[in-house]
Parts: sequence; C-alpha cells; structure tokens
Amino acid sequence: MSRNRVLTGSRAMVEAIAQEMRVDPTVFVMGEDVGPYGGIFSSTTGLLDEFGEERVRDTPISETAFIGAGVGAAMAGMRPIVELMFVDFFGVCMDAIYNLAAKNTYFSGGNSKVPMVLMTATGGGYSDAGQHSQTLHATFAHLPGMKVVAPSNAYDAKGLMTSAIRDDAPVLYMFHKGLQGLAWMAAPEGASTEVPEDPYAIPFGEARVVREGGDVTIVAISMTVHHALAAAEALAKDGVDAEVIDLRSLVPLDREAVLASVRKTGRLVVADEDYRSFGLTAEIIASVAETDPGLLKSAPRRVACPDIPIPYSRPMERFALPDAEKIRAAVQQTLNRAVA
Amino acid sequence: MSRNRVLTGSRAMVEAIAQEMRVDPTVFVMGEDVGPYGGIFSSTTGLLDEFGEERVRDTPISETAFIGAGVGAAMAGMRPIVELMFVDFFGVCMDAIYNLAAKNTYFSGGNSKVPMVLMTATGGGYSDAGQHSQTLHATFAHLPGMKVVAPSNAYDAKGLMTSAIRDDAPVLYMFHKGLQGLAWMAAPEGASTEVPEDPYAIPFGEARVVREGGDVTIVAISMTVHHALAAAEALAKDGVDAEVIDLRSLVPLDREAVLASVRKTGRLVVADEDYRSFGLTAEIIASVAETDPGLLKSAPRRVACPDIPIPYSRPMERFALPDAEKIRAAVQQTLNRAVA
Amino acid sequence: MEPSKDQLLWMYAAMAKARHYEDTMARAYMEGKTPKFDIGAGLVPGEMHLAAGQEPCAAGVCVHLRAGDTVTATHRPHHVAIAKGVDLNRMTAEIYGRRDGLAGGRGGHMHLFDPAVNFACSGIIGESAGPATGAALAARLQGSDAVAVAYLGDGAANQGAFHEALNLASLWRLPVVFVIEDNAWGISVPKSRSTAVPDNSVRARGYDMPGVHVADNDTLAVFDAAGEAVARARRGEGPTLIEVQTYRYYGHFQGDPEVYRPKDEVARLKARDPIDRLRGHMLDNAGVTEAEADEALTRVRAEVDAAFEFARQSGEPAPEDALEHVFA
Amino acid sequence: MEPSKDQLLWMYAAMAKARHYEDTMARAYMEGKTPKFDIGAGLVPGEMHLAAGQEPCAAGVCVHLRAGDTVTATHRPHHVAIAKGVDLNRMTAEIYGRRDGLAGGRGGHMHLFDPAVNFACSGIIGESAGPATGAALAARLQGSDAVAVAYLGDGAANQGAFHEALNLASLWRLPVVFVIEDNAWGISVPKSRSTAVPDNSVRARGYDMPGVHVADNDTLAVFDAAGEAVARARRGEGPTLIEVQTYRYYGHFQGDPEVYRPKDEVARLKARDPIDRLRGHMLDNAGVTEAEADEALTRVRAEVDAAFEFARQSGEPAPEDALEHVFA
Ligand SMILES: Cc1ncc(C[n+]2csc(CCOP(=O)(O)OP(=O)(O)O)c2C)c(N)n1
Ligand SMILES: Cc1ncc(C[n+]2csc(CCOP(=O)(O)OP(=O)(O)O)c2C)c(N)n1
Ligand SMILES: [Mg+2]
Ligand SMILES: [Mg+2]
Repeated sequence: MSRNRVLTGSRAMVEAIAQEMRVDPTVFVMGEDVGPYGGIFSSTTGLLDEFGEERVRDTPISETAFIGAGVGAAMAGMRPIVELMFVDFFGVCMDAIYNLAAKNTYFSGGNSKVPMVLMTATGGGYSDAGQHSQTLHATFAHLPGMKVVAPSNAYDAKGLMTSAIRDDAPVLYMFHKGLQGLAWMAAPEGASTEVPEDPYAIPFGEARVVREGGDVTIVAISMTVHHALAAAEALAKDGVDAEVIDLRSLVPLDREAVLASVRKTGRLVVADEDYRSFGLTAEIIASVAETDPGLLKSAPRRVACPDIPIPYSRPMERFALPDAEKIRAAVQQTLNRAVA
Repeated sequence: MSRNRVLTGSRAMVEAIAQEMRVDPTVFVMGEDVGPYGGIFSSTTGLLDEFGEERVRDTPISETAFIGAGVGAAMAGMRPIVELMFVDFFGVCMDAIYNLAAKNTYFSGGNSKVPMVLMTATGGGYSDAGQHSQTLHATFAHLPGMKVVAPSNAYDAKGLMTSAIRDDAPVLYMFHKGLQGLAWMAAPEGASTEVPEDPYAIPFGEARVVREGGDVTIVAISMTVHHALAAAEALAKDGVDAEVIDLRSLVPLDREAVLASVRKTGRLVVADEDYRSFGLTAEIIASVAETDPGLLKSAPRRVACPDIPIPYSRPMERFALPDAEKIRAAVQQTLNRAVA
Repeated sequence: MEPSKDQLLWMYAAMAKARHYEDTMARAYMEGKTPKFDIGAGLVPGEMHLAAGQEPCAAGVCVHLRAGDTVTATHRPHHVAIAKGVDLNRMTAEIYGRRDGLAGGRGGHMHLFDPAVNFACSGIIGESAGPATGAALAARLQGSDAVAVAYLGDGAANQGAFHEALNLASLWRLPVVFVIEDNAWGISVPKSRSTAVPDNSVRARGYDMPGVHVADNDTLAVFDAAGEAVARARRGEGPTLIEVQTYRYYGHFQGDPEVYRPKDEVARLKARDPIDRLRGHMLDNAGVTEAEADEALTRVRAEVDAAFEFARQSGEPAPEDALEHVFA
Repeated sequence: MEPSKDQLLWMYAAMAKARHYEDTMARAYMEGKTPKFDIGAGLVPGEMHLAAGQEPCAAGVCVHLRAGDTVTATHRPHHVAIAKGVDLNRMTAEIYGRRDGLAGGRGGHMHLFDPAVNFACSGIIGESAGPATGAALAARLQGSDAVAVAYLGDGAANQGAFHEALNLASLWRLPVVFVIEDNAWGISVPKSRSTAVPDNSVRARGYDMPGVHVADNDTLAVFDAAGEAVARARRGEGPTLIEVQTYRYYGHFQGDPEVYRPKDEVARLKARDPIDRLRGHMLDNAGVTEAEADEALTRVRAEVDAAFEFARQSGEPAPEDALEHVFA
C-alpha cells in the first residue's frame, strides 16, 4: 500500500486506536454512541466490527459513572479509551476527571497509575451554540495531574493518540470537530495529511514549527493553527514573514519552543479558540514576559473567543471565533506599535 | 452600638445575608449543613434561628440538584444564596454552574435573569489534602457568564456579599476558610476588621490598593493579600517600598488598577493560591504585557501553587502554597534582574 | 380523567401544530444543506432535533398548565414549547438565528427561553430536572399554587441529575412533575442498552413518589396521568414521575444516518400515529365534527407558516451584538 | 449463611482492630490540638473522620474478599482499610503525613491507596461508585472472578454518581457490590432530611438488582447479605445493593461540636455495641473460648500500637518531594 495515503483526522485517530487494540488486549473503548454509530464525530468508526462489543462499548448517558469506571478499570490493569462526546459536557463529570483520574497517582505516591485516555470533541464554527461549541483548553490545562493534547492535523492525531494510549498517566485528547474531515462538516485543507501506516508515537510537550519566519511569532493550537497558516500566507503578500508554532499539547507545554521563536522575531500573537481571559493566550504571553519582557519588541496580542457564551447565529458566532483575518490584524498591530 | 466593631470574615458575611433577608423576602439560603450546624465554615451561623427552615434549608448531598434548583428558583423570582461546601466539589455540579446559571441570561437574550449567589469555601493551609484545599479561582474566572469575587477581609466580605445578593447576575462568592476567623482555624491578623453595622455594597471590579509603594507592585487576592502585606513589611526593612493591590474580584477584573500601579513601579509580582499555570498570575502578567511590555523594568514573577495536587503533609503543603517569604523572594528577583 | 371537548380540540390543535412545525422545519433545515449534507451551510444554522411523533407528551401534559407554571424541556423542545404557548414567531426567528428571535439569535434551537410563559430548555441531558425543582420551590416559597414540569428523554433517566432532583423534589414535597419521553433511543443506543429496567416509572419508588407508565403513545392516557400529577402537585402533595412510551419519526438529529435502527420501524410507528388516533377519538366519541377538526388544522398550520415567514423576514443580528446580555 | 468459627474470629479481630485503631487515633489526633481545638496544629494533620461503631460494615463484607478483589471506600475509610488488609504501618504513617506513608504523605487520611490489596478511597461523596464498577468491568474483561465493593455513606445515596453507577453495573451485570453504611447522619443532616425513602435498599429495584437491608448493625446479618452478594457477583450474576443500619460513635469529624444530635444518642448506641455482641455470639454459640477471643484482642491491639509507633518514628518528607509522582 502507498505510504503516501492521505487520511482525515478521524481516520487517523481511529487507526491509532485500532493498532494499539490489536497488540494490547488491555485497550478498550467506551462512550456514548461509540458502537454501531462509530462516534458522533467518527472517532471510533469501524472499531466495533473489528473488536466486538466487549471491547467497544456503548454506554448509558452517565458520564460520571463511565469515566469513573474508566479510572477503576485503568487502576485494575486496563487501558481504557473513554469518550466524552462534547467537551462542553465536562460539567456533569468533572469530578471523575480532575479529582479522581488526575489525582489518584499522586494520592498513591506513584504506586497506582491511571492509564486512561479521555477523548473529547471541541470547537465551534457550525452554530451549535453555547453548550456544544466550546474549546475549554485552559479548563483542563489549569488543573494538575492530566496531560492535555490537541492535534491540528491527521498526522499528529495518530501519533498523539498512540502516545496517549501508551502513557501511564491520564491523557485528555481534545480533537476539534472541524478537523475530523467529516463528510458533513467543512474542514480546512491542511487537516487531512499523509499518515504513515505503521504505528508511531509523537512525544507530548514538543511544539512544531509549522512555518518558519523571522518577523513575528504566531502561537496556535488545534483549529487556530490553520487560521494562523492562512494569516501567514496573507501576511507574506504584505511582505511580513510570520513563524507559526503548533503547540500540539497544553500539558506539558513547550514554552521553550515559543521562547526560541520570540527570541528571533521579537513579536508575538497567540491564537486560541478558547475563551480569552485566564486561558492559553495569557499563559503563553506570561511565559514570555516572565522570562524577559525585553524579548518583546512590541505588545503581544491575543486572538481568542471573547468572554461570552458562544453565540448561535452565524454573524455573531463568526464575530466571536478566531479566524485568519483576526490573526492577520493582530500581527499588523504587533508590527505597528513599537515599545515606548 | 459601636461603629468600630471588629468582626470576623464569617460574621461579616452572615451579617450581609441577614440584612438582605430582612428586607427582601425573595432571599433564601440552601446548602449542606447550613441549618442547625450554621455552615461548616460558619457562613450561615444563626440564620436558621432568625429566618426558619423554609428560608434556611439543609439539602441532601446533591449539588447538581440543589444548584440547579437555585437557578430555577432564581429564574422564578427568588434570590437564592446557595452554598457549595468546598469549591473542590465543583466537579460534581459544574454543569449547573457554568452551563446553566452562567449562560441562561445570554441564551435568553437578557430576558431571563439568574440572581443567584453561589458561595463556596476555598483554600488550604491546614492539611486537608488534594480534594479539600484548592482555590480554583481561574477555573471559574475563565468561563463566561458569572461574576467571581474573593474577599480578603471582613469589611469586604460584607460589602461584596451585599453586592452579590443584589446583583441580577449569578455571582460566585469564594471565601477563604483561613480568613473566616473560625475558633478552630488560625487566621491572619488583618482578616478580621472593623465592619459598619449598616448595610453597604462594594462594587465589583474595583481593586483596592492596600499598601502604597513605589518600588514594586504585588498583586494579590484573598489569602495572598495577607502574605503580600507581610512580605511588604519585611521588604520595607530591606528598604524596598512595595505597593500591594487586592483585586477583590476576578470577574470583572480591575486591570486598570494593576496597570496604574505598574506604570509607577515598573515591577510586578502576582501572588495567588491557585495553581500556577493557566491561572490568575498569567492573566495579570499578560494583561500588563499586552498593554505595553515596556512598562516592565524587569521580569515579572508569579507566586502560586505549583502544578501539583495540594499535598497533605505539612512540609510538602507549605512548600506548595504561597507565603510571605516566597513573595519577598520573588520581589527581590524583580529588583535584581534588570531587563536585558 | 376525561378530557372535555375543548380540551380535546386544544390537544389536537397543539399536536397538529407541532407536527406541522416539525415537518416544515425538516424541509427548511435542509434548504442549502443538500445534496451532500453540510451542517454549516443553509438557511437554518446548527443542529436540529425534531420531535414529530412525540406530540402526546407535550399536549397531554401542557393542557393542564397555566402561563404561570414552569416548563423545562430538552434538546428536542419544539413540541413542548408550542404546547406551552411560547411565542411562535420569535421562537422560529430564534431558530433561524435572527434578530427578532427570542434571544436575538444568541441561543438557538436548544436554548429557547420565553419568560412570558415560563418556558426554558437546554442542550445538556438531564439539565431540565434541577431548574424545574427550583421553580417548584419558588412557587412554594412565594405561596403560589404554580407547578413545574421537567421533561427528560429516556436516556436522561440514567443521568445523576435526574436522580438527585427526584430525591430533592420528593423530600421537600415540591409541586413538580417529571415527564420522561421514552422514544426508545438515546441517539443510536436503544433503551435496553442504556437502562437497567424496561420501565423508568418503577424508579419512582426509590423516591417515595407515584410512578406512572403510559403505554403506546396514547394521548388520552398522558392526559389522564398528567392531570392527576398536576392536580396532586397543585394540592401540595408532591411530585410525580411519568414515563410515556412515545416515538420519534425523524432521526436523532437531521442528517442522522440512522444506521442503527430497523428500516421499517418508522413505518410501523406511523401506522399508529397519535394525532390520527386522537382525531378518530374526537370524532367518534366526543362529538367533534370533521369541520371543527379541520378548522383547527387550518388555523394552526397558518400560524406555523406565518411563523416561518416571520423568521425569514427577520434580519440577521449585528455581529458585535454578540457581546450583549452576558450579564443581566 | 453461617460464618465458620475462623470467620467469626477473623471478623472479631478485624473489628476489634478497627475499634482500637479509631480510639487510638482519636487521642493521637488531639495531641497538640487542645485545649482550644486548632485543626492546623498537633501531630496528626488535617481532618479526621473516625468510624468507631461502623465495624460490622467493614468486617462483615471484607471477610468474603480476597486480595485481588477491589474495595473503594469513603472519607471514613480506616475500618474498611483494616478489614481489607491495607498495610497498617504505612497507612498510619500516611495519616501522620510521614515519609514512610503509603503515598509518602501526599494523600493522607482520605486518600489511602494500597494496590497490593486493591484498596482505594476518596474524599468526595459518591466517588467510590464509578471506580468499583470499573474494577469489576476490568475483572470481566480480564476473565478473572475478582469482584469489587464500593462503600458509600447514607448521604452519598443521594449523589448522582451513585445512581449512574448502579444503573451501569446492573446493565452490564458486573461483579460489584454497593454497600451503604447508613449511620443516620450526613454530617449534621439526619437521613430523614436528606433521603426521600427510609431505606435505600428499595432503590435497588430501580436498577433491577437485589437490594438488601440489614438492620441494627448486626455483624452476622452483614456477613450473610454480603456473602450472598459476593458469591452472586463471583458467579457473574451481577451487582447487589446492601444498606447496613450502623452507628458512628464519634462526631462527623474530630472537633465536630455535634450540636445537632441528641445528647444521649451515642450512649444508647454503645449499649448495643456490635463488637460486644459478636463476642457474646462467638462464645455462646460458636465454641470460641474467652482465651481465643482475648488472644485475638491482644494481638490486634499490639499491631495497632506498633503501627502508631511506626508512624511516629517515620521522618517528615522533604518539602520538595511534593513535586514527585504527579504523573505515573
Ligand atoms: C450530559 C450530556 N451527555 C450527552 C449529550 C449528547 N446527547 C444529546 S441528545 C442525546 C441522547 C438523549 O437521549 P434521550 O434522553 O433519550 O432523548 P432523545 O434524544 O431520545 O429525545 C445525547 C447522548 C448531552 N447533550 N449531554
Ligand atoms: C460531593 C461532596 N459533597 C459534599 C462533601 C462534604 N461532606 C463530606 S462527608 C459528608 C457527609 C457524608 O455523609 P454520608 O455519606 O452519610 O457519610 P458519613 O460521613 O455519614 O460516613 C459531606 C456532606 C463531599 N466531601 N463531597
Ligand atoms: Mg430517547
Ligand atoms: Mg452517614
């Protein structure tokens, strides 16, 4: 078979799961509609057929019970992959995530481990309104004990999923719906990529420079990587050479990669689909400033969802969510305004 | 009666509740152990005796139900004050808080309001370990639709509670256990203050300069205000004149007050008992940097809980939590390290 | 409890209106989204959960309610909103994401709020239970005889929120009725694979409250059970749990591939359509004439058509209006 | 089911050990915290929930378990940990916050983990239910006949987590037993003010599983009910819910002013102490001699005393060790 296959994000993550399930009998999947339906956002398509009902389990709408059960199973030697259908639903089951999965290893002094993957769909852009469009990166990254990853493309989707399954720590795997390459939802061009057939693992905490440039650093993650790249293309036409960094994981966070880039460019824009305040954008800017505010030749800029519930109607949702144009404008601001 | 009465934090907040209950029949209180017990951290002492069981209601251990019921009651014309015993328990009921209380006003286009106060105890320092010692300021401040306040002393405790009850938006009122002035838990000296008897309201979003100084700005909230003041005293002996700002609320956040101070001092330390990453400390530093990184004469510093579950044993917990000495050391760093 | 002729006609109209609404919406929703379904395209934004087939749950309950009573509905809310008397024009404009919508387009199809008739709904499974309980508590504290009704799907009966609210409501003897619309599915998962008991009404015993099972999507039986439950609540005797066996004709959401359900299921269900059955009953047993029934039909269809027209005529909201109404 | 003489002696020893543990802890905890109670002072850090009086729930269940079976306990965990065979020295050192503790002092009294015997506990009400269900699922997937037991307080039976786990466990027929320790209180709130039914075992019907009520803190009845439930689980026949009427002699936590409970309640309860009753039964009906019983008593007391000595001798952890073990 061709090594140059192009896969969608969803097919890439499913392939990682299937490959690990083939070699590791402790891996199993559970969640709402992960069986015959194959996951509302196609995160489990075909798994039931290959692995059967015992290892691919539809659950009741009982997130607290089945995520808690994931923790119990993980502590008893299994490697569960549990799906929380939309990240927005964390509110009904956060205790099982942040107080149980994320802390039991610490509470046991390292004697118990919780090798569970919690995969969950994030993001807006298709008018699913305020309870089904959130990204919530910082909500999880703020709380200790879980690793948090958010791939921007199919290649990373597979490699990060493989790492997540093999990790002995709980991993929150946040996949953006708009990057899944679903037949019924538009996706940016770069979301589907060539994906090697053999299993491979991408280490957590290593950001990737997706575009090199010397004038400004754009830090992005998940969907905003694509907006950032589009912005960089537009900026290139204006003679601005932007460097784009895809963080790939929030915990661990590759601050070094950001610093290395800002040392070069002196200018910083951070783009994140999550809410603006107390989020990733602040964390990145603060990480640079606390290293040395003198690295910044101009005021850094955030491009993020304002602090409002995500609105339903298209004009308002478009207003709220980041896009290439907003990033481009933010970059222009960093170029125009020199430090006093 | 004396206008110079000194009250504890707990007596001050109870007084605000009682005064509002006397004049507004729609105000009522519910939560676990708020009745005969008077609140585990004395947030409702005496209310049952004065107002009776209908208006001061012990609940089952069913946070999702009774906070959800608070929302329903608020939308039906009441002003419930609901207690979540420890903020750490948010995981079992966050949906009712962030997806329901915080969003219904927006979802209704402003036609429905949710005038509910959710009061909750925060903070560590007495070895209650990882599920009972958290502060979680940013967990709430990151999510839109609720106001978030955290008083550092009795005067503010009363005034902010009065405002919270009268506000038509949901307000999360975070009181630090160690500031309640409980007979059985040590509190810093400045936590109990003079409190006027008459009702008064403190507007949200107005930080207070608790100590003026020209050399460095220390931004703090809740318990860290006291650590910051102690640090400032120690620093004064070293000839360093620190300005201390008590934010008082996280949402709305008084960025202007921080900026005004940093414009004067050029140096910044942010102290918060919450986890370090993706938290208040980053938000404050980022807010300054995005205004103008040139305001900072040296690298700003965060003093916060490292990204670990809060440990149980005393030496480890002391290691994790902010204190005056850590703030002092951070200030010294901002003084020694000039921008390159 | 026997419905009066007026009540029968009211239910018939409410059900026919809801049905026409959903059928119209099904078409409107697909405008611009075909031939290849694209959820982000077309006239009507977002997800769409239709309730055609489930009308007895709405009309049979809401016929007993007043404007001052509260209803909290689910992600599948239109039939209930219609029966509760939500402003149809503004509701439709909201679903179209327009300026004249109930929330100016901020909430959308899963977030319809009409305080004039105390209606709200939500996209989170089980989230209706707590607020209805709270509205009932408010009624008690205010000394009114208002009641509250929480709607839930059969899948929602396995959520923690359901359990907690039932216990609280019974403990405090609050005037609230919990109505489970058992349409046999939670998206693709059949009830037998999500719920350990075939009939959720038995769960009522765990809360010391009456539990009533209504079989076969029977509007008159819903009327009866709900009438009793609402009256009991108004008398201050506490909550009731009702589970109604109902059907959904459309997929879980529009665009649902429905790979999971038997091909002939819907056809079998439609053969026992509850609106047809109610009409038959009215004509045969209650002295309603064909003309009266047809008149109702014509009237409600016109109202629905006018509402869609209203929505289409309403302008788009200004983008920056997104920033308004975060706080009351 | 009749316990053998060995089982009786085992239970007696486990109960006496737990009792001596709690009584010793009660004194140790107050060292340095008096005369005016200061939770931040003294030798033993943190909150302290003691289970004296509740020993039948621990011993009567765990006597049926093996090391490979999982137990998840509550914020009041000592008696269960002891009956499950948790390393007593390291457990005590953990509660003292010392280096040799089970978690080197990171977890403490509400977070005792001993993977050697598959024991865990938690400070969040209801949090035990999901993980036990998951351990049972793991056993099924691994083809073992291990079972899991989740302990919950009576107050916890009103948490959503309880409901969801019971449904899931029954739906999947998992080998798990849910044990409610009904000590009549949830901190200051009596069961009658938190739970809509007097007996939670009736809730089992809502999940199509057996529900058993054990009255009067009776160790033999717990033995019987748990034996049946564990055997049923091991046979692959699914979960059981057991509610045990039990007592707590101490306050909710140490330092509890106990303003809420009748002054004579504890004295009344102590008159029917379950350890005394079990001893009487062993001597009268099971051929156990005074000497055998006393020998057990002496042995377990010595073990407890040694554990406290071990804890006191263990050093404080290094402050910066707080940074270790966040991730496996
Ligand atoms: C807490 C939560 N979990 C999952 C979902 C996703 N979801 C939306 S509808 C649905 C099925 C609901 O089934 P049921 O309650 O029977 O209602 P129905 O759709 O059949 O009307 C699910 C799982 C959600 N919205 N909220
Ligand atoms: C989710 C949650 N809510 C509240 C608490 C506070 N709390 C700790 S123990 C307790 C009472 C528990 O009662 P019960 O379940 O009967 O156990 P008991 O203490 O009687 O053993 C409460 C409310 C908690 N730890 N977790
Ligand atoms: Mg359903
Ligand atoms: Mg109890």
